[in-house]
Amino acid sequence: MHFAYDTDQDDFRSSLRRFLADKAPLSAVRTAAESERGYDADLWKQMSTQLGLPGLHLPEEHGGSGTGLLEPAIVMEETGRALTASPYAACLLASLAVLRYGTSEAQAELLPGIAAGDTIATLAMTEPASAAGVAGLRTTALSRGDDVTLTGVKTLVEHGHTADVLLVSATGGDGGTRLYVVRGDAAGLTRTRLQALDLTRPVAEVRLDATPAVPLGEVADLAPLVDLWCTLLAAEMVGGTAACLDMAVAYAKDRHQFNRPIGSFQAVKHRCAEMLVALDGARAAAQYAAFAADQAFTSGQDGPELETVAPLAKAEASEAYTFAAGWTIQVLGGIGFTWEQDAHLYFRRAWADSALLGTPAAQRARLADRLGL
Amino acid sequence: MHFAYDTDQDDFRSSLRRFLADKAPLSAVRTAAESERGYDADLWKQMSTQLGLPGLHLPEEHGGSGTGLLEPAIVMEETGRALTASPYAACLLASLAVLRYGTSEAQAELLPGIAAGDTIATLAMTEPASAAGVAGLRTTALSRGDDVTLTGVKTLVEHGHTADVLLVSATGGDGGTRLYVVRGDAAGLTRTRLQALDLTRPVAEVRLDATPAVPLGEVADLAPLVDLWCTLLAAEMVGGTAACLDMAVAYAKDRHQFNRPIGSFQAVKHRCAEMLVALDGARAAAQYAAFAADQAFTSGQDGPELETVAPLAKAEASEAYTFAAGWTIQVLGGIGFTWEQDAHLYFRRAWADSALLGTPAAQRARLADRLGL
Amino acid sequence: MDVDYPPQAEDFRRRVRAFLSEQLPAGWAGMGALPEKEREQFREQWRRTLAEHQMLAVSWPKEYGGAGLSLVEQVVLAEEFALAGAPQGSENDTFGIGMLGNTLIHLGTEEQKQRYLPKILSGEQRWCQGYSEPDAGSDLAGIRTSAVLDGGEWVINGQKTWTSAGHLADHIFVLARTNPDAPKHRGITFLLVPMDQPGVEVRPIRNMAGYSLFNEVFLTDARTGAGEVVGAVDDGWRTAMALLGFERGVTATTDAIRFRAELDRLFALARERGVTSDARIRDRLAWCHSRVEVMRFRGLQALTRSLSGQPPGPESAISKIIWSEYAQAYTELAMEILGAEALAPTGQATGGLLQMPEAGTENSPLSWVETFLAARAGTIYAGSSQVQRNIIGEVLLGLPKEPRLDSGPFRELTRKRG
Amino acid sequence: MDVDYPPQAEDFRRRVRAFLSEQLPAGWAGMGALPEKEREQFREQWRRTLAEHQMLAVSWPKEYGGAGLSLVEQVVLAEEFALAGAPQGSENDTFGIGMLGNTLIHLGTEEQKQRYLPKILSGEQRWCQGYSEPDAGSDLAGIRTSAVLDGGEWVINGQKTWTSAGHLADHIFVLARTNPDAPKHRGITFLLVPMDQPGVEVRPIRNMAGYSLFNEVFLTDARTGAGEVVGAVDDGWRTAMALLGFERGVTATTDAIRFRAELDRLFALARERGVTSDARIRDRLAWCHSRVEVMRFRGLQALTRSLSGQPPGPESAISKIIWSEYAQAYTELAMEILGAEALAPTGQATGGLLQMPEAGTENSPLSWVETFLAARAGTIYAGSSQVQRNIIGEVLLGLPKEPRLDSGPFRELTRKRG
Repeated sequence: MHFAYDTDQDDFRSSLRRFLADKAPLSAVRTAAESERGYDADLWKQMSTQLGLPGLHLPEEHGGSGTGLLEPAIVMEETGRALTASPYAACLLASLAVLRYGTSEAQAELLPGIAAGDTIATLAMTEPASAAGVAGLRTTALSRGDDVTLTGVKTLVEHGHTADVLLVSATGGDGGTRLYVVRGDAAGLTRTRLQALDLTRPVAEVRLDATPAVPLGEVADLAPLVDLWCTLLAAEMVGGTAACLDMAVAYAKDRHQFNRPIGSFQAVKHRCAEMLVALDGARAAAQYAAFAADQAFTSGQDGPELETVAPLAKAEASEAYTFAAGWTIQVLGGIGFTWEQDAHLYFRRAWADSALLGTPAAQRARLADRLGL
Repeated sequence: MHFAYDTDQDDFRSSLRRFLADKAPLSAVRTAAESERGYDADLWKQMSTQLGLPGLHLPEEHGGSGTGLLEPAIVMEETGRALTASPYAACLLASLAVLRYGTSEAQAELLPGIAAGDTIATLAMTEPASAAGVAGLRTTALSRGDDVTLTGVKTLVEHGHTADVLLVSATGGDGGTRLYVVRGDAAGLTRTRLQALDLTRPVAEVRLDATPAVPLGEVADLAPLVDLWCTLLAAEMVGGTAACLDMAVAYAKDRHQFNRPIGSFQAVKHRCAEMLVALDGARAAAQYAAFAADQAFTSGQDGPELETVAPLAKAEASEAYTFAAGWTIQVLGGIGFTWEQDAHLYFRRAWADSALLGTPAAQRARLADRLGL
Repeated sequence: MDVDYPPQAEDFRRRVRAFLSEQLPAGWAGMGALPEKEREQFREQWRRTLAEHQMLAVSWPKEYGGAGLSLVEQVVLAEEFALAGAPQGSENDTFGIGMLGNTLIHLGTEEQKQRYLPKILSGEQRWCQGYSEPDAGSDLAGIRTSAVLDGGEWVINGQKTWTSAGHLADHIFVLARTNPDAPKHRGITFLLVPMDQPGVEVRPIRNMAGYSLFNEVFLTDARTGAGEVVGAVDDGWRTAMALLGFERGVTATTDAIRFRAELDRLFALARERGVTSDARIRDRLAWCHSRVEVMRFRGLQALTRSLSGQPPGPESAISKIIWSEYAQAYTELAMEILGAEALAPTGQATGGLLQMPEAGTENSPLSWVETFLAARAGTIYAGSSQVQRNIIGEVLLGLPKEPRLDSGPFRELTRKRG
Repeated sequence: MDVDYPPQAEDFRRRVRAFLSEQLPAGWAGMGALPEKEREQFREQWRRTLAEHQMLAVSWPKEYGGAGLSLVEQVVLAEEFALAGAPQGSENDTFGIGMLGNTLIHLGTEEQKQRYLPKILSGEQRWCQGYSEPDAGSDLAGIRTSAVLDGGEWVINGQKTWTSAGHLADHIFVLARTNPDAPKHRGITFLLVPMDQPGVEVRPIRNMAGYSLFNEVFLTDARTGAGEVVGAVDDGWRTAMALLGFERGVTATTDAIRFRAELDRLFALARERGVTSDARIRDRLAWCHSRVEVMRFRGLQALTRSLSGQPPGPESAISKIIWSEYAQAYTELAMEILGAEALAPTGQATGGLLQMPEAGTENSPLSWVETFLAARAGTIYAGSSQVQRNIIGEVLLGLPKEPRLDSGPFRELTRKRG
């Protein structure tokens, strides 16, 4: 019984937090996010080579460190807290897809580059007017002999405008859904960065017009990947929620009105307390989801638990984060509503993460299904 | 343009409020409610003969005063505020049914007694496991020549264990739904007062076993009657909400903790403010619903407006009342949770009224239907 | 009860409608339907049209060039303009006509009225408001901007913030501390200050939706005449509060119309996205409808009160809570309906908005996301929800105040910059 | 990470299970399934069985007759008893064993331990708690009950309230003011008082659900020995707070089990009523499941902390908020599911409950309505939600306190009876 991160993991978290505070304060995040690429390539290089983040969970044979998923969950939480503009989450999800669905050839081809931070990989599963990318798939894969081409439109592809490798979901001639590997420089690929709600995470539309592709592996049920994604997003949102609460509390201690710190007024104090209650519950749920995901990942066996815990954690974290981000703006008052203040960056991320893969209501609908209701 | 009660109506309200405060304080309400009958017959006599309440809206030819429905809405609000244990609401609804659906013979037979307060009449529409009594009707009417008998079970019949006249909904041999007049002393009638959530309004189960009955009138759409009922319940709930707020505010001013009145703490003050916001909105909605009902009643023409405003007002008033009643208990703290303190009487009424004819969610579902969503 | 407007108001409504149909361009669909670059030009020209037809300073008495309309007529006008999607003036008119003009009419000297009102009306002077400061938000009386008399002029130093339309203004009314030895509410003076002087610098504030709707105004030895005081010296708090009373005006009665138009858009969005059969969405849409109806009913109550001669009072705090919290709720529902579409919202932008898009704006995901972002400010500006709940609790319910730590001379308050 | 219990805890679990299956009556379905009149008799006999098998004072060291269980073992025991629907003792044991016993073990004199602990364990003494007063609720330190030394005895006068199981008790631990000239927290003494004396009168308080779970205790020249003080004279606040620390105990780790059983009942109710296809109901049921899971996850965190030697701390304020607000939410959902059935609820009653029905209670509308009513008290007793939010804000987040108006000698506070 040890339902907590261990000392090494805590140390890792602390050093990562210091690293991000030092190298990527929010001022730097803004600069990076506003750049054409949408992230700071130098920072990414340090995250990759110095900290080895993208390869943490990858097998040593592919240049990784062979941890489970708890360390990636910590990275998600800390980058979520710092709003780090980096392709970490995109690469993490893509690499999990490669590990899960990829042939050994595909793994050997793709994972070392991802582990080293040299290959920016991303999932392209969402299509216009579909949330999770699993249902209503319209992108088709056409096979001619060994050659496969994809045609369709993907959207909300994280770092899609710069990624070296895109893992694109499509329906093949056999009616089965697979992920396909598409190179960033492939023919017939049009990539456009989109104006996004979340300013600190670039997303793109990717149009494929008879674009050459290679199947990542066999026909795949993508639902477990979505569960992993929800789990990792929950961790990210917990980090963001904590950052909001820190911001609100610091301001409430410092800001005086009526010759008192505003945090001494119950209207503010009790709202901050409610934020902590929400955070605490969301953190427990995200931690358990990470634990369940890690168990499945390290054992190679899907347990039934993640099926319910992943949407649960995503919903809890979404509601905690949107609540905390909204109230942080309220506690900060006028300045909370300005572009220069950072609260809205969190507010945007909170709502974007909540909508991604399905709102809390959509998550609870999935949960109800899975509970047999 | 005068969207307010007029001076006469305000005076009527004031004198009624004084009357009830004087003759029926909550201590008397408890005594009356605990009695076998469930109301104070002497008080009812005064309400009938001295104030003429049950006949207010009835035609003068039947012994009434010929007002519209605004005065009854005032009575509902004030008796709701005082939690008066009386058959007023039952008689009001029954008389509206007689006016709307009854033949002129039935009106002449029933209304003078109701107007005088001599006849306790009540609607018996709800059946076990049905909410509004319109859908899923199982009580049947069997005609043999001119004789009609009813067989079935009704529940939640207000004052059903003592009423002189019950208006029972049933399906006839022609498949149409009618209301039928059943005398309290009819054969085959078994009436049992039920243990109720709401302690201050007695309800009964009424079993009909080949019970003689007389059709009130022709086949009827009972939905407009339900809308009127919702409208009048909304008025009643606004009165109760106001009483809760008064109770909470008075206590918050008087009760000291930490050497301060607890109402000076924002945790209490802001909650009281939210109660007033909820009350104010509910009052406006209930007032408009009463206005729309009055327009339809006095013109004899159903307007489309009441169809949406009635469920809306019921839902708004329910949510205001349950919110205010719950928070009043919280503001009162420990004593708010005791039997001797009156807050729970309101809390029970709030939840009972909210469930009656459909919860706020059910009301909004009706509203959505009627808005063409 | 009777919810029909008085006959003369309906007469007036017909006149307003006739005016609008005559004067608005053919095929008018609202400001939002105009190309963005044409909007300012249209607004200028439209303001002149309004002025020519006595449709501008509708709340002023005729003797000062106003329309001398009753509150009901003002409401009718606001309703018809809202329905037509036509602006009622420029943004500076809110401050010049609605606030300062009415304040001068009630509290100004005859000389001030003669001097300022015609220029406000003609558009020659554009006013903005210098109330809030970085350290004086909810605690407005905590202002630190100082004014001292020097050679027959006030010399003003300090910083104002949240000044709407300040970049378009050439005059500002300023609350300044003129007696720091008095308790905080007692040493404030209400000053009229020209902005075309070196000591006044305006810097835009970009809001979280990316638009600049507010400004900071830096006052560095800014000067104005010794007589440019409305009300008495050191008694500016009274003037300031009177001015805020005019802010309340007719909004409670027109909230419903504006939010109804928004709700129509939301219903259309829900239908387009095919989500009206979802019981949760239906429930929330019906709830939104209910809230907008409550605004309408409360508007009828307010109008009835005003017809019987009662000015709007502290119950406007309830209206503020209702609309500003509703604004967050219905835009959050829009986000729920949009789902993943909100992540990279497309279509027409709003061009910046305080509450809701201009009439005629496309029912686009982007317009909803921007409205959603803008809604966060509603519970903060013009008195935060927390301040409103204090007002409701203390003024309307008579609950006791918090212990005060800010009595005594302002100078001695150990205040701290936030 | 690892959520498996330590092997020795699982060994202990097997022993507890064996004990329960051996000792519980055949076909045991929980207290709620017993006829109401048999329950008290069963509870008495069961308590003796527990005592015989060292399953009673599980948190006490063995040297005092306790079971000397680690917190994990206490949790295992609580889990297994909850799953089996078996009580862990009498209601007075909560106070005698859980609170006072542990307090004496930590702060009592050796003589007090020898004198009281065996009798508490044997059931010879039944304790209750004399903390709250009519004027001292959230402000517990505002107690006015006085104790003065007179002829080698304390003479106590005052009124205590919300005394659970007071009518079953023969001893009470009392907070009394012994020095009114000290500040309010500094002049309080923690006294042990026998109740079988003329100066002690117990009157039941009927709660809003109609059951008497609490009492008032009137102390009129009640007496106890001069040495019956736990901790130092005038330093009883420290003792009182230490005792409340023991109250926290293992509940955070077992909330999930108890609420899971309730949620199973709610799911069954929803299925029976055929409402699980309603998207709103599904959403709320899934939300309830999520909240109970959060309690489970937080329980695992708490257990992990305790295994590493950290005692429960102020984070228990978060647990209190979570379960007490959840208790209102899920019972409100039950009311929604019941609809009109809640108006005249039928079936088995609960017999009175602090939080939830005894295991084995029929899934009846009446049991739900009573649980719903009982849930209102959860946000009030054992520190209201408002008090918990103060603790969370001030202790966990470090936010500044309100201005204090109650410092200085207690005698001089201008207090007013509420």
